[in-house]
Amino acid sequence: MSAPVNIAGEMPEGDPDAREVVLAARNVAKSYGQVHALKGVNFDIHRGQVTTLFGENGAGKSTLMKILSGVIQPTSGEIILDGQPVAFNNSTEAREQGISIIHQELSLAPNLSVRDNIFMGREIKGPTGVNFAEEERQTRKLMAELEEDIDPLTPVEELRLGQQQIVEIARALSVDSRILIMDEPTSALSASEVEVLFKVIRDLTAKGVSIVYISHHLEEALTITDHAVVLRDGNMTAYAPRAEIDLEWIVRNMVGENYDLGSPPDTALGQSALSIRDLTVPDPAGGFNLVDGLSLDIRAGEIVCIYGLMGAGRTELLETCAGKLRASSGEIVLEGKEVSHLSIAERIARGLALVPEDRQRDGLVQTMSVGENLSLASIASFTKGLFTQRRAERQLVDNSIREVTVKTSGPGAAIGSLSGGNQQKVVIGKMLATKPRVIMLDEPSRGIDIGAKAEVFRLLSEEARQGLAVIYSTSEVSECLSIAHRIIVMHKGRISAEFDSTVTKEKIMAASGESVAA
Amino acid sequence: EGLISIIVNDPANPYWFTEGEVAKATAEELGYDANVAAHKGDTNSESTLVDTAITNKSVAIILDPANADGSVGAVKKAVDAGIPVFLVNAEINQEGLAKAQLVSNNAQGAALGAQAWVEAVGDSGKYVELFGNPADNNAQTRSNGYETVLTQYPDLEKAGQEVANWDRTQGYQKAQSLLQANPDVIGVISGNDEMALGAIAALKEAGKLDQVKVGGFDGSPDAVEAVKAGEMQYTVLQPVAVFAEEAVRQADNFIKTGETGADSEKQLFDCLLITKDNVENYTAAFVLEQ
Amino acid sequence: MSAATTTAAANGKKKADFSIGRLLLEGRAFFALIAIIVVFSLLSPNYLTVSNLLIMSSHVAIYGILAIGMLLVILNGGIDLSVGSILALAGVSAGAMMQGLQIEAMGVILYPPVWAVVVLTCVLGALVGAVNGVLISVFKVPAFVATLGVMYVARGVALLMTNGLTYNNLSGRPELGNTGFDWLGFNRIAGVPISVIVLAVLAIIGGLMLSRSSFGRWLYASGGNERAAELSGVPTRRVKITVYTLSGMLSAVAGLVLASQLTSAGPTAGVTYELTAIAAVVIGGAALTGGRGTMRGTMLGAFVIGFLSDGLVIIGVSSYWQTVFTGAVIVLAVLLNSLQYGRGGRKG
Amino acid sequence: MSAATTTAAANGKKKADFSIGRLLLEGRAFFALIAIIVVFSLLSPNYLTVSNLLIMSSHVAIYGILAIGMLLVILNGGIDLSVGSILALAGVSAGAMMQGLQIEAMGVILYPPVWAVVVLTCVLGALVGAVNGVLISVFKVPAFVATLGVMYVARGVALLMTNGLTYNNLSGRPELGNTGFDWLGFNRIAGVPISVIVLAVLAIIGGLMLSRSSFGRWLYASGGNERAAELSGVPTRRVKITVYTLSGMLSAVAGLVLASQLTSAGPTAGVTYELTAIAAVVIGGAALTGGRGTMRGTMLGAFVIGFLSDGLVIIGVSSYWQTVFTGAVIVLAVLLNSLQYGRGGRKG
Ligand SMILES: Nc1ncnc2c1ncn2[C@@H]1O[C@H](COP(=O)(O)OP(=O)(O)OP(=O)(O)O)[C@@H](O)[C@H]1O
Ligand SMILES: Nc1ncnc2c1ncn2[C@@H]1O[C@H](COP(=O)(O)OP(=O)(O)OP(=O)(O)O)[C@@H](O)[C@H]1O
Ligand SMILES: [Mg+2]
Ligand SMILES: [Mg+2]
Repeated sequence: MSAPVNIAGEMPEGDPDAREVVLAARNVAKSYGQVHALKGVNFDIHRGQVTTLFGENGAGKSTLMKILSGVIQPTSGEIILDGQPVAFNNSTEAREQGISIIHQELSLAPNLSVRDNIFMGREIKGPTGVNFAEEERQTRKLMAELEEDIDPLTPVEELRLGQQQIVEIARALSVDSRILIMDEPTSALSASEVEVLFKVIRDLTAKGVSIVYISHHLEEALTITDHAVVLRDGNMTAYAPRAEIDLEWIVRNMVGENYDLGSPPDTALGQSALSIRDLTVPDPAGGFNLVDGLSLDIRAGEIVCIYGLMGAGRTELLETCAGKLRASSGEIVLEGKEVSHLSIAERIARGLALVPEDRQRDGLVQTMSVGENLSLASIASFTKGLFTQRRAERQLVDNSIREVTVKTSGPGAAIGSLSGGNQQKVVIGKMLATKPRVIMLDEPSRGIDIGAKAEVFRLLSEEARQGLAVIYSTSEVSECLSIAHRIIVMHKGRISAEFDSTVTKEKIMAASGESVAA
Repeated sequence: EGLISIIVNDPANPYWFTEGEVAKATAEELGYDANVAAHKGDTNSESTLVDTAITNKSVAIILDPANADGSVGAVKKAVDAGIPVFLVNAEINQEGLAKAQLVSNNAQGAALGAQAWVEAVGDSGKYVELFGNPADNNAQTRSNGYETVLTQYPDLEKAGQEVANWDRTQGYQKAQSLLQANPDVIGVISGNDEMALGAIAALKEAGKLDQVKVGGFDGSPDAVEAVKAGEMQYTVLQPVAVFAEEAVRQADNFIKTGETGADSEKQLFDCLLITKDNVENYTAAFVLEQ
Repeated sequence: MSAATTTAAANGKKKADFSIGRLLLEGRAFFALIAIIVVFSLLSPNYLTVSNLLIMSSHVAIYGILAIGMLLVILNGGIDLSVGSILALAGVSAGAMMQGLQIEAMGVILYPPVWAVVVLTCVLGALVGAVNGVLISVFKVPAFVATLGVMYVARGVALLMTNGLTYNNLSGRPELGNTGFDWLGFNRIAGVPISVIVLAVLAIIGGLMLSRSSFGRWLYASGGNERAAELSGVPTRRVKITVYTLSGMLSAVAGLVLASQLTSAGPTAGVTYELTAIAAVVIGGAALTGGRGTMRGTMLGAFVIGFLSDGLVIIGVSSYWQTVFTGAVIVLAVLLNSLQYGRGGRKG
Repeated sequence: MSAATTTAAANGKKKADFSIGRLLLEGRAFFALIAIIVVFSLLSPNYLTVSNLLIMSSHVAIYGILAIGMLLVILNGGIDLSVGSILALAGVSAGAMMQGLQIEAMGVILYPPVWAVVVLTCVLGALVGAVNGVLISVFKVPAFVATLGVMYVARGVALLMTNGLTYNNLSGRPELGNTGFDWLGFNRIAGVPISVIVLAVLAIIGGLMLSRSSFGRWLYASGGNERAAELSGVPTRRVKITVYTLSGMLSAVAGLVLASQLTSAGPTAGVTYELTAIAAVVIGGAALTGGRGTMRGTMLGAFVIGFLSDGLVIIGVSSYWQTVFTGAVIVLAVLLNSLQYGRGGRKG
């Protein structure tokens, strides 16, 4: 993995040009104990332009951004604002200098309303305490700007993930900042929402605001960027202005080799593995059905991709199959046997496994080691009588680590020490260790870098070759056109179209009810 | 005839249980309604209970005060509301508020007990003392009473004293620790029966009940059983049944005549010694036929 | 994107605008209180009288004041087990000051005036609370443990200060100019006991602070998601120390009120009051996980507990049954609340 | 992907392989215990004797048994305030059975043999615990509140059962064939009190269950992240009900041990023991947020508390200072533990 460093453009060095460069990092390093997240990075933010930061998981992108926005302090190196060295002790100080950030992880208080979240920490004061009316008015204005129909008084916990991300963006916009850092702002947004965001970004840059943009959606990022910087392993490995970069350039610099999400494995499809018939899942709040009379058949060895917009009901469909949610009607038949009445554990035992959407919340037990997480779903297989068998467990864990190629110092390592992609592989490995017949993956590529993504897909297509039926959902069209034999498009709880692997992106997007603007 | 509110400490102790029951029975016999409530040693709940007694328009309050100093306010409140208060079992440090304070003579009882204890244990050796709840005056009074008698025997050495808060479990554990610290003790003198029974359990466990003699205070049924069985040397009976009844009768007198019928506010009731010799006379809880 | 189905501000929890409709919807505690009043009024003619309601309210005052502090702490996602001990410590400290402060070096005895005693006692409570806050926010000791430790230490210190005894004479002496302490516990303004007025004033200030001030929003934010609040520039550590300090100070106020009601101060006062205060807050609909709860709910909770236990005494139920009923009411009230927050609830 | 920098198995917390090195590293509680033993041995020649160590251990047994159940509950991310009350309820129930079960309808009095009394009492404790579990897992009442309510109710029922009084005679009668109850509290096997043996056996079973059985794995997983555990096929609801049931059952065992030590059973036994048990678990390094903690740590924690308080008695420290020291040790021990888990700790 040590490809030659490719420097297409000029690396920022020496004194930044204060007219061009608003904020610059010089030789910034950051260590967490033994972990060197950043190893002396130079980074320039250009006035009124969009600088995009690329890099695989754990490359140090978020760390660099947190340093620039004062959330954490660098171990060494300096930050230069308008040609003057500055030091921020906390994010408030940075904000006072006009630097604001949208964090990668949602940082909202779920119990508070949209208005309160946007203005918490910097209240607008009135004569009798906080001026709620003014705050509400400004919130409404922001929501209108972002073309989102959200009432300012709605508690954030009642919003879906994408809307929460919008709130996060709105909060950053509400500070009239000169420098706006966006760390994966679109990971939960639909294509149309991304379009709106990009429009806002263009407006901002026109007004002279500088933007830093981070995303694992490379193509999307390319449409907006003015400068691209690639981080790798805590070092800056490449820099180029927009004119000189393309997808291939980014990927080459990020992972050192070209990547390919693969193509459908040419296996002979077997018997029907999972068959869903007329499945209906009502919304607990009432009104409509999250899954609405949906039927679907998957055969052994087949890979099916489910594409859809946020809220199309993919998560509900998969969680119902796994047993987490209850269907109001319909059948779920696994290899000829009805499983709707079984518990999650029983379904896993029968060979139906789910890799959940949110790995932090639903996938990993943070207090347990890598090995314990990997073996969690298959405890029964190494339990004899009353006790678990150490050796059998060790073997299972070692096999899993090898099979899904988790990069870790050993099974005893803390789960939090792994990078996002490797954490995702642990979740997948955990479910594969149960020796499933059908595996369902809900957005397996969310938040992981392109290299890890390719590895996950390679793994899935290998498993399919062994006869495993695979269903995965995704919100990125490019991921549909990779290993899937069949592409299902969901819209409002129903299947709105079904394609084979030769379909075009445009057709898929049209079927999902998405406006094909890009 | 009206309601008499009876407020006792904690009916989970047979002593106070009897106090409440006897008072209630007497009041009902005299034609009153009666409520028994418990403050469990907390002056705030005591004050709350007095308030409810006022709300309920009680004609008299029989109160076992929670704290010699802390209960003054509660009594004052009742008196200000025009309700006569009769204190039983424990005193408050102010006279002229309650119509009567009927208490057992703790000092006399302690002296009685200490004498019996010396008789049983002998006049030389090491002993330990279990002390009641220090917030309760009676704990100190009894301890002082023991001290007065036992210091007359120069060869008796007090090797340790522990607070066990009138409680059997604490008495057990503290006694075990005291025995560890002083393996050669020959006697345990206790501020009440519950702690003494705890000490007896500890001695039984250590197999030392033969060497170490235990004396109690209160005259509770459990202790009397232990005296009968020869496990406890003696217990000092507080005539709680007597003064609880007397308090209600004086209240009745006062309601009807404006006089309690007693000479003074403070009335001391002498304690009686229960040993193996007279244990057969113990006919009901806290009642010793003379 | 028409899927934006916003169920509106169903639990608009920080609205100051008072509305009967919302009260009915929101407050199971409100129904519980009504039910309690109705039942006991039927069972005893003495229950529903102005004088009894005032007396009961003055009993509620103690728990209520503690519950205000507890609410702040619980909104922050913490818990404060030390309130009962601080109450006792404050009481005996006030008692000691009323008896005169002996200054060894100068050989004089100072008799501070009552207002000074009150202020010093509140400062003491705030200091002990601040110790809690520092242990929790700076040394990262879990709130349960830190306040448990302080609970023991404060109780022990209170006992040591008085050697287990109770201060009786708190009325001061006219010639020393320090009279007036019992005013707090005994007097009435327009027929309403001072303690009830103190409770009302503190609850209103607290309620306004929660709903109108930036501090209130910081508190809800850091209770809901501490990291997010911190990243948004909320001084979470300061908020945390402040809530424990306020809780300590309010415990001291409760201790002063109690001492003046009883005209005495003992070191064993307030044992297990922390549980009562927590119960009041939780019955009032606050979540122990933080970020959710209102002052109004907490006050209702305190009144539910107070009116229930006094009612049981008034109708003459045995103290054992009182224990059983208290437990059952706590579980029932919270059961209803849990149903309200629904399945999505976080673990508690 | 070479950035996968793993900080190694720093907190290899569930390894059963005993190693002094790890013990030293891991267990601040261990140091605390050593320090306590050394200090008191210097202060009193009677402290470090076999007989005193055994006696102190038999005191620890009560808290220790409660702490085992509490550890399970805390690992699950919950808390159980009802253990002290269940202990009392179990004690008086056993006492009642030893006095004879009156079956009204048939007009007979049954004298169950001691083993039956023990079994029935454990079943009773388990049932009360199961009520906790159902309230918490099915009705989603927060653990703190559910067990607080059950704490009051169980205490009230225990008081009602005996009318407040204590059962004194638990030795049974030879002619009825129900003797042997005091064996539990009085006898010794190879010089070791039965209660200590019971504690050791339960701790070993519990430790094995935690480290070696699938149930243990489920427990750690559902305490660490309940949602993830559920989706991995862990029967989280069953786990939850089971831990509260076990905690109830262990409280009943503690009640039996206490009753047989005292040869009497009273309804006021065990007040505030829940706090001691929680303190033991937390001193032993468990996190109140769930998922972290070991049986060994908990036992060390129980011994720290027990050996400290007995030591203070042996050297004759006043009971007030005992209170102060207990609080200080709780905070100190946990402060060290907090430093161990470091700044990243979640709110507690
Ligand atoms: N608080 C922390 N303590 C220890 N290590 C950390 C901490 N924060 C980040 N790291 C490590 O620093 C490295 C860089 O992390 P960073 O979050 O900056 O990556 P990233 O490029 O943003 O990745 P991603 O694309 O997954 O968001 C990683 O190896 C990570 O494990
Ligand atoms: N038919 C519908 N009408 C209105 N709103 C709907 C409808 N179906 C779903 N929703 C909304 O969308 C949410 C479902 O989102 P869900 O996460 O299941 O979708 P998804 O396709 O998995 O999207 P994601 O990409 O976020 O995983 C529900 O909470 C609901 O509010
Ligand atoms: Mg990142
Ligand atoms: Mg989804």
